Amino acid sequence: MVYEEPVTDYDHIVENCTCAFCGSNCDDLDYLVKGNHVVAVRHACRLGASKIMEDEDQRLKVPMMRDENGELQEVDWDTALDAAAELIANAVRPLFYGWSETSIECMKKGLELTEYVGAVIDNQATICHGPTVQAVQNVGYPLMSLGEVKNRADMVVYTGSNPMNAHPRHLARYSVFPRGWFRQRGRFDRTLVTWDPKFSDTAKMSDIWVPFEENGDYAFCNAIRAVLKGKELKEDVISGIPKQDIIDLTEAMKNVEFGALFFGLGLTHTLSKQRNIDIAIGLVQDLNAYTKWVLLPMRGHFNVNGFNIFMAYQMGFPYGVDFCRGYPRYMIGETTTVDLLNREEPDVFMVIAADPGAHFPGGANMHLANIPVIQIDIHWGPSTELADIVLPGTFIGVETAGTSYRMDSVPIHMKSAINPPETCREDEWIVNELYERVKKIKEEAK
Amino acid sequence: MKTITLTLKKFSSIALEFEELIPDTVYNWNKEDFENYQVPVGNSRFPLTNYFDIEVEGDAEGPEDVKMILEGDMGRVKYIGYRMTDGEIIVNGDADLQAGAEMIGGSLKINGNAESYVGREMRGGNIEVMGNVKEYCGTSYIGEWRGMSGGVIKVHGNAGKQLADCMSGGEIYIGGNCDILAGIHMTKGYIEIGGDVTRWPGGQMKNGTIVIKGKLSYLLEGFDPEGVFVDPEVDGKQLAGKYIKYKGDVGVNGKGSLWLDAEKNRNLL
Amino acid sequence: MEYILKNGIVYDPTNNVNGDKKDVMIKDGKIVDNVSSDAKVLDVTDKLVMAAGVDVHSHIAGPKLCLGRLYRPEDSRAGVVAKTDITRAETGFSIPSCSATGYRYSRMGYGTVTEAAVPPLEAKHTHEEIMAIPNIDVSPLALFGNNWFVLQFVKENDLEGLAAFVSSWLKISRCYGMKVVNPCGSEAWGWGQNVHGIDDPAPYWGVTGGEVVRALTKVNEMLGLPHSMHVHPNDLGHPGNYPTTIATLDVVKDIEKNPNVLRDQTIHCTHLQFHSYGGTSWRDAKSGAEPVADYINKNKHVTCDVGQVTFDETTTMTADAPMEYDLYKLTGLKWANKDIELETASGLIPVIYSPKSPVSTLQWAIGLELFLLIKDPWQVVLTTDSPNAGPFIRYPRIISWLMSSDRRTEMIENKEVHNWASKRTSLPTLDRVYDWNDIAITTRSAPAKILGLEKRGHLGIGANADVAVYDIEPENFDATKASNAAVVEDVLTRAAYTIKDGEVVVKDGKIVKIVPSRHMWTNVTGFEQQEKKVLEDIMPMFNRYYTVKFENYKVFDHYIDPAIEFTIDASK
Amino acid sequence: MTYVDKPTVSNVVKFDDPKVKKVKKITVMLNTGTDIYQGACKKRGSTLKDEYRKVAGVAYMDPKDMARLAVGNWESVKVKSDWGEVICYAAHSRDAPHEGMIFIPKGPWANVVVSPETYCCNDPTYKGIEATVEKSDKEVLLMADLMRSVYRKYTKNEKNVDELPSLGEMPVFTKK
Repeated sequence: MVYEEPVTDYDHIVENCTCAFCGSNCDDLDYLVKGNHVVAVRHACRLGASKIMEDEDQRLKVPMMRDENGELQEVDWDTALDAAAELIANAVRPLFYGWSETSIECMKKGLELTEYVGAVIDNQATICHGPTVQAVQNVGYPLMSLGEVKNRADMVVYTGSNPMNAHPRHLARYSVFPRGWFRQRGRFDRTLVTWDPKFSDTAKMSDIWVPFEENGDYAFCNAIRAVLKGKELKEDVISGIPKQDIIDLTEAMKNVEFGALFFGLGLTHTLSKQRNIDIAIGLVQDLNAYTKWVLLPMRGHFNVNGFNIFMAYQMGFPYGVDFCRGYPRYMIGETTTVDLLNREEPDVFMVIAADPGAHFPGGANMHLANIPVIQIDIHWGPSTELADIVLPGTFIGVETAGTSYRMDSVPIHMKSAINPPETCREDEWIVNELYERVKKIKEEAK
Repeated sequence: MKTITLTLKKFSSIALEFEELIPDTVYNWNKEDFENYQVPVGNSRFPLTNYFDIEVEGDAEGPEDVKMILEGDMGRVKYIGYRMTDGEIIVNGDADLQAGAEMIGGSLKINGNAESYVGREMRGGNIEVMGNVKEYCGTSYIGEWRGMSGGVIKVHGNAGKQLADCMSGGEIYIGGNCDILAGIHMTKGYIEIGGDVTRWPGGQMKNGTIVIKGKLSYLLEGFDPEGVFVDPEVDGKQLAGKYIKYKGDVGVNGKGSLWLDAEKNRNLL
Repeated sequence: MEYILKNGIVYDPTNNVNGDKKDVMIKDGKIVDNVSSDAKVLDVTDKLVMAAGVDVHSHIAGPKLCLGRLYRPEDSRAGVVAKTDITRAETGFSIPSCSATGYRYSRMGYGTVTEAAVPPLEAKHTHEEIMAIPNIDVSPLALFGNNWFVLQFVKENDLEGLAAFVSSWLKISRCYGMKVVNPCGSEAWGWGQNVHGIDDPAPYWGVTGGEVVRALTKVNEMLGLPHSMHVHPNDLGHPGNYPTTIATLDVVKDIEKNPNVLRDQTIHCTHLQFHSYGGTSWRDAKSGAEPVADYINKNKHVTCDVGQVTFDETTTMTADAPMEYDLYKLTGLKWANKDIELETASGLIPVIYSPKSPVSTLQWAIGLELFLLIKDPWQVVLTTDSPNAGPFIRYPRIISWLMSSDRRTEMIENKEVHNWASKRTSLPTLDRVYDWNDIAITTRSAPAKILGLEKRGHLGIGANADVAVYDIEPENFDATKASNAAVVEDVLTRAAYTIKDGEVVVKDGKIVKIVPSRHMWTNVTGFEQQEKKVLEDIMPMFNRYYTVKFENYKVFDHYIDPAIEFTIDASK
Repeated sequence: MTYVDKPTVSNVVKFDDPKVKKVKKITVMLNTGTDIYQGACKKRGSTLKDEYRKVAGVAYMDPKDMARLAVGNWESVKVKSDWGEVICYAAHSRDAPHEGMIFIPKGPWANVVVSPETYCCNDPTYKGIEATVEKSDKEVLLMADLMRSVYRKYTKNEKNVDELPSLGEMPVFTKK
């Protein structure tokens, strides 16, 4: 990598912008703007900066539709919207997936459309922290806002999560390094622990690394809970961890003033999925009998939690909600996206602010090759290669303002700093336009 | 006695929802009623006759006099026997999600495999599956801590993951093998597994009974041995042979009992 | 649009109308004394007519409601209703979805509801939910009792600074008034601890709950906020807590009320039922309603709402987070918790109030005792602290209990409830019944006055045209009969008409129109200099210890559309 | 604007270690997930480019496993599971040692070999998948070519998709 000179050639700075990358939603970014382009970003991590300073080559700028040869052709907005509305209006099992990288304001329109046509609406939680939500529903959810950790925590545990790669500023801004009211020496006042089979970049900088074996999460937490209840462990090594280490760790966790457990997809994606979280929550609940402990899932997209919150207050269920019978239905494995695709049920798939082409297993994506796919996004990505209609949206938090919810559910209004490309349309406008056009088709059919 | 036979003639990859076609609602339907009936499919309803040949024979005073026979691959027919209180349903083929969910009484027999959620939140009646069941058989609804509370589920084949989550009553018999976390969060009831079990039966169980007649690969730390018993009587059932009894899950102060066949699990003796 | 409601039996206690047969006239969203011949006539002959209901304390919008919905899909499932051409789908029983909340209040004839706990950091969330709730206006109260800045001001005894802080934080969070929950206790919960009584200081800060309540009440009167201090005292739900309750009310007794406000009280004690327990543990717990009611009967600076237990499976949620953990240890049901940096904590847990349970029955009976022992109905308001003691849809059932001592006796004698109702409380000896006028006071007029809402809770000329008509003829109906209790409940659950700002939103118990809910907030003026100075003073602390930028902390205008601004001149 | 040609990886594979027994194929446990290179490239929107295949079409391996297969950094390997097979680059893992385990960052390449089975938990099986790795002489496909080759959505009738000309590193569409 080469050294790059600081950018000095800019017109003005827009301060306190919110990063549209991960669930940390850092709201202290300064954008350096020149001629309606963000030419540099201050305070952002590598991930945030790279997203905000997007690749213009692959920006979706015009509506497109596949022709009879399967090649994408530029069309005007009316043509594309009408075609998409026609597909949606005539679908029997439409599925609207995505939403985690757009604003709550857009989701509102999306939900109205979903309810109107009787579709399934789902977001990225379905392939990331869905199991977390299920565990929360089973056993509870002792969480906090991130400032609680910053101001009070003297022990921070990361498990199944590698924030140095996925949430690079998390440790610096919220959990480990910052000086808090009761932790004035910052990093020196805290013990950082990583439980992870891998010697991840986060494990490398931790005070304690607990390398439990792959798929050993459930039994490991079960053993700690048993020790908390005063039980003598039978085995010498549990999930790859020596008995004494488990006893010492349990003792250490009991004796902190304020502990925080952050967990990621390492827990949700291994063998016992939601049950890993289930038992980790139980563990944190148990620890509260001795001292203060809280936990939080490390949410990925900047508004993935926002969608779950939005759906919960609008319709009582967090994700994977099926309106096909006129009322909302939430049934894990039945009304959720990957299961529906595996079963080859959907007959129209709309993806907005998400990239299943990049993130769904091939076995699930295979069905997208059989049905019409409508894509609303800002960049040409793997999903574009499967899309029949492409509708270019705008960039929330850079070009369009909107509301998002941080991983700890703190709502943040993301402002806009520059104007969107003239040929693009805001996500909210696109979805509303689809809604109006679908309504017109349906009303006329009556 | 009324016999209703629905024979599949067209398979729909979008699932049909059958919760309206249970003995409680159809006992007084004649053939014409079925032919006029529109079955929910996705966000629409289509004539049942698009998918089925229908035969109706005999009369019924109530659901108890009804026998429904579903012929063919019901792999995309959900909610068979949902909330039924009486009568009989026989599936000659595979069944889709939620077969016998929230069932109150009567009997459901599946002469094939069944998808997930067989007998979810079942309160009474009998379910028999001749083949395998997938995940969450006899489970609770997500978030609900009161699961299956009554009735009997008998599976001749294997069961998938997380059998009988939050079970709070009733009996489940699995003839074959069972995957991880059978009886998780269980508070009451009886589970008997004839074959082998992979990992962690009874995780966070508070009470209830799990009997494993095959080999268990991985037992949780939360279970304390209480001795070996010969031909024990467990929940009023006489078991034959030597069994190791465990109590757990201590992590949740559980008082559940886990019985393992001693011969098959000699390593634990 | 003009309306004339013809020949109804009108109860309007504020204007001393007590069951008179008269017409109510509406024009441009207001009650008027004259309408043109174009007015649409709604024949409500002999039917019960009141102002639309006003709820002084409920939990309907915001982060902890949402957490409840998120983690209780089994509750959401319990109230599923399909969409119609007018209404959207509904879900939820104890924690209904936003649209269900609006429809259900509206169907009961309510028009104004107070959301009782808003953490300023997440106020945008509360306002987003209010935007999603139709048909009722919402007055949100911001949480101040465990705020670090407040603790700091109280510690330094800087009332001027505290007043400026409150005034600017109401603007920032766009809230209507102040709420205090378990003062200093929720801060102690930051370390997994609690405080006990009003003289037990918060760890580190060294400030007590009593000092916080006193300081904030003084500030409330200094600024002349429309509503008074709204307090959830320490020790909620603990047997033997009633002395703490009385001490909390007494600690502000000498504070003089601001002369410019409509209300009479300086302190409103919420869900008093949870704070009126005698005994020392759940083994020997008994009612403490008598001493508490006695104090209120002697002291006009106090009002209260009850938090009546309704015997349902519900969800408790409160900023009193340590109490929720105690409850978790008792029941073992799934426990959620949400601590908010520098501001507050909160906890949630599902609860089953069963008439077979001694504790639930004791709580039920204490609530009714308070209703019946507090003599002046203007001092006691009907709430369930929804959803904590029960969902708000049970208000009509509570009214049926209040109106019929026969029904209450029947419940006790038929053993519908546990015998603790008779053994541990004085309920069986209380034969007082509420009449329709009392009901109108406790569900409309009193809460409106307590909140300082001049144009609500009554049908005087110039009042908002928020009206409820119920399909019952008060003159031909004996609500005291036990067998009529079910009728009262049924009729009050589905209003014949609910009129909101002059528009019919409910007819025959069905939603016929959707109108957006308005966000009610208080804008204190005349304090700008002090506010500016305070903001400058606290900004270093804000920037260092919050995790959001101040610029992104406040609630922007577009989150409160449409709004009703209550402008207060603090210099007066 | 682009930031990296390819991720920086160390280069300490000891091919001549006498203790390492050479084999043609090894069985491994495959994990997927995010890493910072993949995340930055994906969200910048540079998925058509060479950079994306270098950050997402790569199997991070233990150096001993690489030595056993005699495969060096940025050489091709074939990863095969019950669900499919895909050609990836091999690269030395920063988190090594973890013999018998490989990591492919989430993306279209990993998708080919992970399991769509959710076990009724809505979340597919992205981690802990049994796979084999062997050296390959095929080139790792660019994203668009990979999508075309795997899903064949618009090339259903083509006999040999892999012989079609590459779709390249820039969007392909007809302008109005």
